[in-house]
Amino acid sequence: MFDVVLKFIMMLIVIFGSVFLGLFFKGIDRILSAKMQRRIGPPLWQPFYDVRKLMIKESVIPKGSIKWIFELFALVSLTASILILFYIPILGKSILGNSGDLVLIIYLFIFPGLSLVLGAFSSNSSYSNLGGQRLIINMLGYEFPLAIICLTPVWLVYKKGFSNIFSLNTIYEHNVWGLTSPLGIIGLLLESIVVFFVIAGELSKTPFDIDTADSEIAGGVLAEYSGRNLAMFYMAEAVKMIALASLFIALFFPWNIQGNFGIMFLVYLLKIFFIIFISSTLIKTVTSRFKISRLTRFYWGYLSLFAIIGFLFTL
Amino acid sequence: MQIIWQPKIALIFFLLIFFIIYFFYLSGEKKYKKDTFQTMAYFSGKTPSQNIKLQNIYWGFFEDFKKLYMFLAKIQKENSNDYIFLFILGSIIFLLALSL
Amino acid sequence: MINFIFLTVIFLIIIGLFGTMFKKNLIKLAMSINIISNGVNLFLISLGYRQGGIAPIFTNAPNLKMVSPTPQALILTNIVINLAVTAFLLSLSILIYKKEKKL
Amino acid sequence: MTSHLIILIIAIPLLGAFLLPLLNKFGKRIKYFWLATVLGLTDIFSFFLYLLIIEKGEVVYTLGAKFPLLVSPQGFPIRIILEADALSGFLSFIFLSIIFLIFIYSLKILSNYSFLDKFYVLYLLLTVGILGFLFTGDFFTLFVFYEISSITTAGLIAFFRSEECFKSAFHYLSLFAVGSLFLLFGIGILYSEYGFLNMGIIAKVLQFSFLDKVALSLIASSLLLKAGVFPFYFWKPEAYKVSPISAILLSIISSLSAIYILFRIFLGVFGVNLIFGWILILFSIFSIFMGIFLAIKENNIKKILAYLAISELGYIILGISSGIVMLNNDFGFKAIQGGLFHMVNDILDIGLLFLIIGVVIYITKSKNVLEIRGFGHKYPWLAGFFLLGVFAISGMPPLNGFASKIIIYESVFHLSPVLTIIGILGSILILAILIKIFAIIFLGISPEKYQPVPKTAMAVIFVFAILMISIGLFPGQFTSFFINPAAEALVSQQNYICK
Repeated sequence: MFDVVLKFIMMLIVIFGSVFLGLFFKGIDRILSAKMQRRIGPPLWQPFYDVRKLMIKESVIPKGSIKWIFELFALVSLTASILILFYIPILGKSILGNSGDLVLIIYLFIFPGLSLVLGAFSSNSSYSNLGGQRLIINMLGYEFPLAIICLTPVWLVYKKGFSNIFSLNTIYEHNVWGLTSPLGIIGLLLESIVVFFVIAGELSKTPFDIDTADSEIAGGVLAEYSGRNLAMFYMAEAVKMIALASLFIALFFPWNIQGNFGIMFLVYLLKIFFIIFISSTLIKTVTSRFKISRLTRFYWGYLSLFAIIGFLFTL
Repeated sequence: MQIIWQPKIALIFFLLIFFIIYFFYLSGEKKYKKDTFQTMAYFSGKTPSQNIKLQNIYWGFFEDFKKLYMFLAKIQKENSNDYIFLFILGSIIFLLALSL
Repeated sequence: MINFIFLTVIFLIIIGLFGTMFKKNLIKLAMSINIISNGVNLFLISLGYRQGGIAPIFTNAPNLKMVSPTPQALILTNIVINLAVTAFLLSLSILIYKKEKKL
Repeated sequence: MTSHLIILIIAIPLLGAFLLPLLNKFGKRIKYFWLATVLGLTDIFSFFLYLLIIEKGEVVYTLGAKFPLLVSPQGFPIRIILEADALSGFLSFIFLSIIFLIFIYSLKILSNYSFLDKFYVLYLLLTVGILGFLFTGDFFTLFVFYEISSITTAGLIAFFRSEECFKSAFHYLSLFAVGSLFLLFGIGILYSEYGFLNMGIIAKVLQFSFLDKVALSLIASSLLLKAGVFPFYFWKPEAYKVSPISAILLSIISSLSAIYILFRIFLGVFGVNLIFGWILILFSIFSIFMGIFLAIKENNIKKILAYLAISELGYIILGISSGIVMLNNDFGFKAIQGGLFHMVNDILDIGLLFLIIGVVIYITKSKNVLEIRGFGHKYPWLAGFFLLGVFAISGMPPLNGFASKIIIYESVFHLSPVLTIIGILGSILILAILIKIFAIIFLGISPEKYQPVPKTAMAVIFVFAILMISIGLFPGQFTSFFINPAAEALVSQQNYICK
């Protein structure tokens, strides 16, 4: 009985912790990108104010849209992104580690994007329809390099002959960098560069934000969302940032200094900050948006090319 | 410990999280002014017809594979001569591959 | 002598395949399918051939040498099936002709 | 009585098909009652057969012999023999119960068409064709059942009596006439070398000479044509475009039975050879991508689902053939399990989507369904089930598609990681296509007036959804009871060869 209660408390901690962390890092991200463009930027707690304000505002259901799809998928996107965190080993074993593995996580990452697309299509405005189509194209794009990157550590663990190679715990315990030849190290370096672009793509940050392109289709996917539904998507995107960063920490950057729990958590936060800074803040301010037709070519052409080369190096 | 995909645990946790968030979701504002101008979809320019054509929805995706689609459309015309030709071609390829 | 039969079989099948692949007319197509079927039947018949054997009817068979009966059983069913297929093809081409006025 | 189970399962639908026009004279009620008893009875018999096989192992039945279950003294029967082992028993039970459900579904959906008794005669004959594929013990009955199913499918394609249907029926029948003659030619070659027709004996005496390769390639290409996989998939979109919904579902099931007999011949008769396995893996990869590439461009709903059916078959063949290629380590067996499990999931997923599209066509009575229909407003249940089907096909976690795909991915990874990447990419592309269809049909505004959905159709869709969710949530129990004995039966070659 006791461990059920413990698990329940752990679950509560993870839920509210991930939302808090996500919004916190979103605030840092906005401040840093503002500083990089020589403007002051919003206060640190701006995302929390946004969420509170959204919760108070009216949540409008557009006239032609289907009410239950419109609202259900706002909730589903947040729950799916939080559920991912249950399967990722953050500081040791993951909470549900023994009942799910890497393929499950790749599929769980589709849920938030999918519910965004369904919400956009169901809100019956041509801007959100366009945004939804572009988001699907974006999802089709980044899935290919994502699959290659996630499967290289599995291949390395498989080559070393460990058992149940697909579970994230085994990958997390055996540091991926130690398993390969020097050529493999170069390959993994190449792959970690691709990692940052994939994270930027999955969070649809600037070079890949064809779906919420403010200048072209006025808010795109979330054009018709307001009030608490928009708050759900806002938080889902923040949690997804944390989940993605911690997934790639578990796969590619698992080093950690042995200290008590506090220090290890601090190092973990620093690593997340490092990844989010490069993948979303740096790339966002440096590059500009892709044309739609060039996007697939970039994903399936250059990004997956580098990923495959990296993978071949590790063979 | 062998990883076996247990869907029940995933579903239970999914529902638990869903209820906790739904509990938080209820604290948000529910009312909105029905059938007012507020619920009309946002259009900046001339308001087009309510439904836009979703047929060629993956325009961006096609652009890069235009040549491939042209080729595929060309070889697949719907008459039995082409069907039988493709069938014989396929079985010859199969035989050659098998006899390597 | 045997390979002479196999030559005709191959020849028949190639004509049939040529007919199906390049002839637009539906009736010609049905006919060429018939030709292929006859070619395959000829091939099956030639398998059961015995030197100087007689037709495999059991009444006067005990003293004389019979041709092996199994391929003949196969061909009977194949002819019936081919009849059904050609009949169906021709009735379909009639219906198509009724609607489209050209085959 | 239990000894005659196999032949009864094939004979009862045959009898039912021939008596149907007679009974049609007495009125519609009797016809439906007769059909329900025929299909229900065969379904129950197939379940008893499966139980019989589970406890007594393989069943060999020689037609026409005094003691059908005893193998004649020389050790091999001359007559036509039927064989049923755990795999074919399991598949026949699954297929028959789904055929029974489709029959109940099409009670109302097809009720406003004339010549319905002709439809159900072809329906029953196609079931006989499918069962024939599952239970044949020798090559020539395989050829006869191949012919039966291709003629009946051509008849079903031409059912709507429009000019377009006649043309596609003609194309279908001419193609499959040539296909069946190829099959007969291959069988002739095998007969010329070994003098036997039934598979059990040929498997014992077969040496793998060049002539055998020619025979294998002929037989395999005609069966792949029936299955509609990569090199021979071109006929499927046109055939599915015009045929009625229940006929499409039946031809999907007959494609699966063609895949079953292909692997039965490949493993049982020709034994494990790696070239054939690798060719099939290559074909499955191409059919996954070809199906998706052509589906993205298409605008006719039935054609899109036909292409998706092709890419789902690609997954099944990917699982089974890569399992065969690496049979020596234990992951090969897991891959075959994944492939067979995906066979069952695939019928349910694609079936559910076709059922809902059938209801949409029944309500809108329009040929091109892919205009903005706004069905989500007035038919929330249909929209919900369609979404369920979309998630299941693309393998979203809690549903049955994921349960079988994860087995395939993880066991295929040991062969080469490229296959897993292709699999994951394929399912996200399938998801993208189906989201587009869902958005077009169910979301958006349209002046669609409400028509009540037929009760029977809704009940069958509900049963499909329940089956999918329950298999998705309890994959362990389902595999252990059904799939494991079936996979062992496919793999173990010795008891297949005549004892």
